[in-house]
Amino acid sequence: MDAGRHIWDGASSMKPINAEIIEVVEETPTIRTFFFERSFDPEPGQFVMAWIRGVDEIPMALSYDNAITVQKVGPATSSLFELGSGDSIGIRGPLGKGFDRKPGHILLVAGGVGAAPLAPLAEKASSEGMKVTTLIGAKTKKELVFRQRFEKAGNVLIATDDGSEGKYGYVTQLIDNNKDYSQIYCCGPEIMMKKVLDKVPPSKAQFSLHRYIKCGIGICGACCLDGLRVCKDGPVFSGDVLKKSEFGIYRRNECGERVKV
Amino acid sequence: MDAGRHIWDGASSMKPINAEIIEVVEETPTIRTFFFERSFDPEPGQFVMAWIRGVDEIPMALSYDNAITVQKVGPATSSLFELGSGDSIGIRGPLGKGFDRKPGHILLVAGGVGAAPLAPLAEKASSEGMKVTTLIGAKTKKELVFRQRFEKAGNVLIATDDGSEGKYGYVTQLIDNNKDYSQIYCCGPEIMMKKVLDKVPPSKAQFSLHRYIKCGIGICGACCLDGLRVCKDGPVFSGDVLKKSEFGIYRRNECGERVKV
Amino acid sequence: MLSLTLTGLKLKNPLMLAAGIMGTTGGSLKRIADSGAGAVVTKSIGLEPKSGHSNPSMVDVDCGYLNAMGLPNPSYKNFQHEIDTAKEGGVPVIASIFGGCSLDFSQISIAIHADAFELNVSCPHAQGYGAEIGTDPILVEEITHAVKNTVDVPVWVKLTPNVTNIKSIGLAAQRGGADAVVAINTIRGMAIDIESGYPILGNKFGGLSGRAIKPVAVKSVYDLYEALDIPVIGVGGISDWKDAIEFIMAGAQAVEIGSAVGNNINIFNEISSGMEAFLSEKEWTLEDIYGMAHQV
Amino acid sequence: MLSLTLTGLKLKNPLMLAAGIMGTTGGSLKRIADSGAGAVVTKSIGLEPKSGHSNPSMVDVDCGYLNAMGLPNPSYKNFQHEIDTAKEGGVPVIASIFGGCSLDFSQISIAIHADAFELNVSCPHAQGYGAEIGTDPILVEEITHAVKNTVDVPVWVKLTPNVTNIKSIGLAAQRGGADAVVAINTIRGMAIDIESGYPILGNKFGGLSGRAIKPVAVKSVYDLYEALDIPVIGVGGISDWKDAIEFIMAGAQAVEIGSAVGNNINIFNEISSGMEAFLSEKEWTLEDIYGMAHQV
Ligand SMILES: Cc1cc2nc3c(=O)[nH]c(=O)nc-3n(C[C@H](O)[C@H](O)[C@H](O)COP(=O)(O)OP(=O)(O)OC[C@H]3O[C@@H](n4cnc5c(N)ncnc54)[C@H](O)[C@@H]3O)c2cc1C
Ligand SMILES: Cc1cc2nc3c(=O)[nH]c(=O)nc-3n(C[C@H](O)[C@H](O)[C@H](O)COP(=O)(O)OP(=O)(O)OC[C@H]3O[C@@H](n4cnc5c(N)ncnc54)[C@H](O)[C@@H]3O)c2cc1C
Ligand SMILES: Cc1cc2nc3c(=O)[nH]c(=O)nc-3n(C[C@H](O)[C@H](O)[C@H](O)COP(=O)(O)O)c2cc1C
Ligand SMILES: Cc1cc2nc3c(=O)[nH]c(=O)nc-3n(C[C@H](O)[C@H](O)[C@H](O)COP(=O)(O)O)c2cc1C
Ligand code: FES
Ligand code: FES
Repeated sequence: MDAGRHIWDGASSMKPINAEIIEVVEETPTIRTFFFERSFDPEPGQFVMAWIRGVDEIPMALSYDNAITVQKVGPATSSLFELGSGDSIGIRGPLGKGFDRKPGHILLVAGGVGAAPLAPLAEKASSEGMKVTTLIGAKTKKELVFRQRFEKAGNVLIATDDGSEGKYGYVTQLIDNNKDYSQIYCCGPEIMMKKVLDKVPPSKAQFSLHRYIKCGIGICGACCLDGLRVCKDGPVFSGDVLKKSEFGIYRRNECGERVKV
Repeated sequence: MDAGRHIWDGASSMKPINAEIIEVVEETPTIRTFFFERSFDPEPGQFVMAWIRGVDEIPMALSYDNAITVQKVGPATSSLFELGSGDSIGIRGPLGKGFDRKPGHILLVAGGVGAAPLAPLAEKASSEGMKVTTLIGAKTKKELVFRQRFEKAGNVLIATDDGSEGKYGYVTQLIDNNKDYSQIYCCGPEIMMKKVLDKVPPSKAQFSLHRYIKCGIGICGACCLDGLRVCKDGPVFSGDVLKKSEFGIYRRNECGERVKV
Repeated sequence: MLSLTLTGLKLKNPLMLAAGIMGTTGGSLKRIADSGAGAVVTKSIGLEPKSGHSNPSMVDVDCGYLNAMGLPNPSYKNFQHEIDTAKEGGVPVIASIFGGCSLDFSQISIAIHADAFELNVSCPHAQGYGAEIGTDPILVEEITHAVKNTVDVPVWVKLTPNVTNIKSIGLAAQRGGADAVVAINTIRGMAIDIESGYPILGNKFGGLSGRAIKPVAVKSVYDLYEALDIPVIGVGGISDWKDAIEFIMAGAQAVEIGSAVGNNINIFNEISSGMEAFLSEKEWTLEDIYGMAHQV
Repeated sequence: MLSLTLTGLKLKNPLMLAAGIMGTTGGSLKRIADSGAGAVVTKSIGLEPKSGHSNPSMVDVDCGYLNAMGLPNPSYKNFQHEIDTAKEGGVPVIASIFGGCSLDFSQISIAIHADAFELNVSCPHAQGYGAEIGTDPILVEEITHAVKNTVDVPVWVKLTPNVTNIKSIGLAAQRGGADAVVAINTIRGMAIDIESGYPILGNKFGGLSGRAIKPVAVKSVYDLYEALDIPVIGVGGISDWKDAIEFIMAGAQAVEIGSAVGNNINIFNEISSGMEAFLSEKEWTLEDIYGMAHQV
């Protein structure tokens, strides 16, 4: 059915692909995973632009080869929550650069829905024979995401803001400075990631960032953090790079204005 | 130096390529061969569009992997004759479909500069172990083209209009109907090719045609012979196909008007 | 399932050969008809035989072609028998015609018998013809009117995208009585040979066609669909069935295919089976998707 | 060997970052300056903070991109420090600005310090801005004049190709006192998602950029070079050194690069070394090839 296409089609053209939802899993009261009928073959940490037709197109980490895990926060995510099996959305991606996997004993630090890109990393790393320790933080017990996936991949420690599970307090408090991890991987609210950055050796840590994304392909500059494009050079950056940047200090809103983090 | 090009470049884009002339050989008083510094890897019978900048772009068979052999007949060919080693022209190609090589004992029938696409065919066929017999026709002895190339490849018979070499008369008169050639290949003035077609089993004969070429890539339709595009479906056609066509009866001028052959 | 009635003409599918593509000889038009086109449009035909611009007259640029053929044609006086031969293909044959003023257009259209006329007021590289008049709404209306008064078959007007506002030209054609508009002709463009500095085309500049122009054509169709009451026929960069669907969703009742025919003479058959498979899978009809982009 | 003086600005090479590409933050502009650009142009800046059109705001089509960003920008009130940061890159920083009338343009240009201004009267998808005024020669002249009266640095006017005659708009800019024109902004276009019928862009249509539009841009530059006395700056589809050479031969004194930066942030260095190698091999200077296509 594709006859007549020229040699330049395919790889170079990246219109949204139609992705049919085959299953929706409720992970927490505010977070759902949407499974699609097709795999996107991502590297852990890569994301897609999810187009809810007629509404908006928003960035989402791939939490499985064929799924995104979404927290309901506003118009686009709410519209997504109205969709179920048989519905479809448009997907551009996978986009950006994922986590750089280093051998050894790795530490994952997940805050809230920040677990989404980390869970496939945990699975991949453990299947490659690496030792994986995960620290999961959430507001409350019910909001813990992917606990079982992390447990299967290794050791898990938990912190909740209300103490309903694990340690009472922030996930950053679980970081054990005496352990010599080969690499630390982190995703969560920027404030939390900044705290992690301040606590660990920056050259050994990688952070998956959130910035306002428009084009998603490194052209428009909307997502820039100093000169770095979150959509293309990231979303994963090394702590070294972030240390000297505006990370944790301010971000840009849709207009490009600086906003305090 | 080509960085930044996308995946679709290369194969699909066919702007004229700059071809520097490295040698000009005078084959006859009116015919010269222009050798280029680059090979075009043609199948025997394929042609190129030769752009003499500021003048015209004209079709020319490739007489070697890296050469065209040109008869001076009008403005474009005359301008070409003013060029020498170090000059360059633009080349699009190789274009079209060349000769379909069949095993066995083959007969080539060359009229005048029609020898151009046949000489590489003779060489290729003989190198592949086929037996090659060539009939060469020309106005006069001095106008015989590529005699030595054909002799190296096999047996050669000659006819000249003025009897200055070989048989006195037309090359068509040399065709020996008793011989059972596996395939007959012919290029020359259309009138002569028509005579050949009338004399041989059409299904065993292939003819390289001349028609007015504009786009050279099968789009504009300027070169059509009935529904066949000489530039894309040809320039080589089987006698079968030509038998039922306007071949030998009329051709089209630059305006698309029918003109008697 | 792809059949339709377009300005009164019955077509087995909405896929037509565009003007100027293998359209000079009856034999080549018939060949395209035989390979699945719903209708064929001839090369644009004028008053007098014309040999066109000097070569190079076409060049393959990234993602498309530039051409400056210069409207070579044998004139309407030598063209009826080509149309008659084309008719043997069993599909409607539309005569594309051009001229310098409404009198030229009437003179040609009165002498030619075809299933419909397509008025080329949009060729971007022919001095005094085509886009030189097609950018002027008054001329477009006048010429359309003149041909409508002359013939009793449908009259389509082919528009140039090289204007500030294509809707105003489409509206002029509609006022003149056009039965449909066709959008778009090529976009003016140019390529230079960096080895020598020469513009590559003999005419120096020409018209861009092929995949490169598809988004521009889709937008033109979309705009014209909103502005006009008469059907819009889409053309520009179609090279597979998805492209054809996209144009119909934008508001084209049918489409024409040009450049992509060069590398794939069987494209009409391929696109129609692709469209059929898609429509069955979606359980949609041609009517369902017509103008769909305006309804969502 | 690639250095030049462009409207009084000294550039180490004729390769500049186009407006709207990584141009919202000082840091990203500096990054491009550090990777070899001769100058950088900022995102177009307006009167008030603007969040732009809703997403999808960019889509990769065959051979190019469609975008409808909708001129998101933090407004001129929040932009000087970005320019100041960009200046650390050591190359001229040109402020692209937009507005709805000449007063807007003056108000912004008076408040901003930059090495030059580029007036965006050509964005094809922002209601009341950009091409909505850039198709009207009277407005273009008036706006140019107003900014020229306000600032004492060079003023460039960026033109839209979505007009019947780009020369008349270029002439209007020249009459208004422009020091140079920049051609071209994007070409209006559209893409539709055939799975749903939805126009893909949040704004429904947008502007086509990238390789697809190169022949159109080259032709615009060629025409403007013939019509104007002021320099022409070329932009549209440049993605390698050959493209840059082609534009300069067409008559561009310098070029801007947009879409191609996305996949190759090092493109400025690569193009300048490619150009240098080509010019040495040919024993040509930049001056030799400037406008060459008009001399052959
Ligand atoms: C690389 C990346 C990966 C992400 N992965 C996930 C994930 O796996 N799961 C998840 O639940 N969320 C993820 N997000 C965040 C998600 O994109 C936002 O929650 C979503 O866009 C909110 O849209 P809304 O319309 O529902 O809310 P709104 O009310 O529009 O916005 C809520 C918040 O989301 C931000 N936002 C809105 N649009 C965008 C946009 N285009 N780009 C970036 N941020 C935006 C707003 O700035 C605001 O802070 C990711 C963001 C990025 C940049
Ligand atoms: C497929 C093909 C292969 C050819 N191979 C050779 C070859 O190997 N050697 C050779 O000497 N000649 C060859 N020719 C013929 C050659 O193209 C013409 O001799 C040449 O175009 C004459 O150009 P001119 O300006 O010198 O003469 P003109 O005075 O312009 O024309 C002389 C004759 O050449 C024809 N001609 C002119 N332009 C074209 C054109 N664009 N396409 C086709 N014919 C044209 C004219 O119709 C006329 O019959 C070939 C032609 C074709 C179609
Ligand atoms: C070689 C060539 C010749 C053309 N000749 C004509 C013509 O004679 N009349 C006309 O109206 N359009 C002519 N066109 C324009 C096409 O009909 C069509 O509008 C344009 O090429 C866009 O469609 P495409 O991208 O499918 O080629 C020509 C196009 C090409 C490529
Ligand atoms: C994402 C994007 C945003 C743009 N924003 C602007 C802008 O703010 N102001 C402007 O004058 N041009 C803008 N343009 C147009 C470019 O500057 C340039 O004229 C056009 O993209 C053609 O060049 P290219 O093919 O190299 O991208 C934008 C283009 C793109 C792709
Ligand atoms: S969102 Fe456009 S560059 Fe990242
Ligand atoms: S010359 Fe154009 S189709 Fe053959």
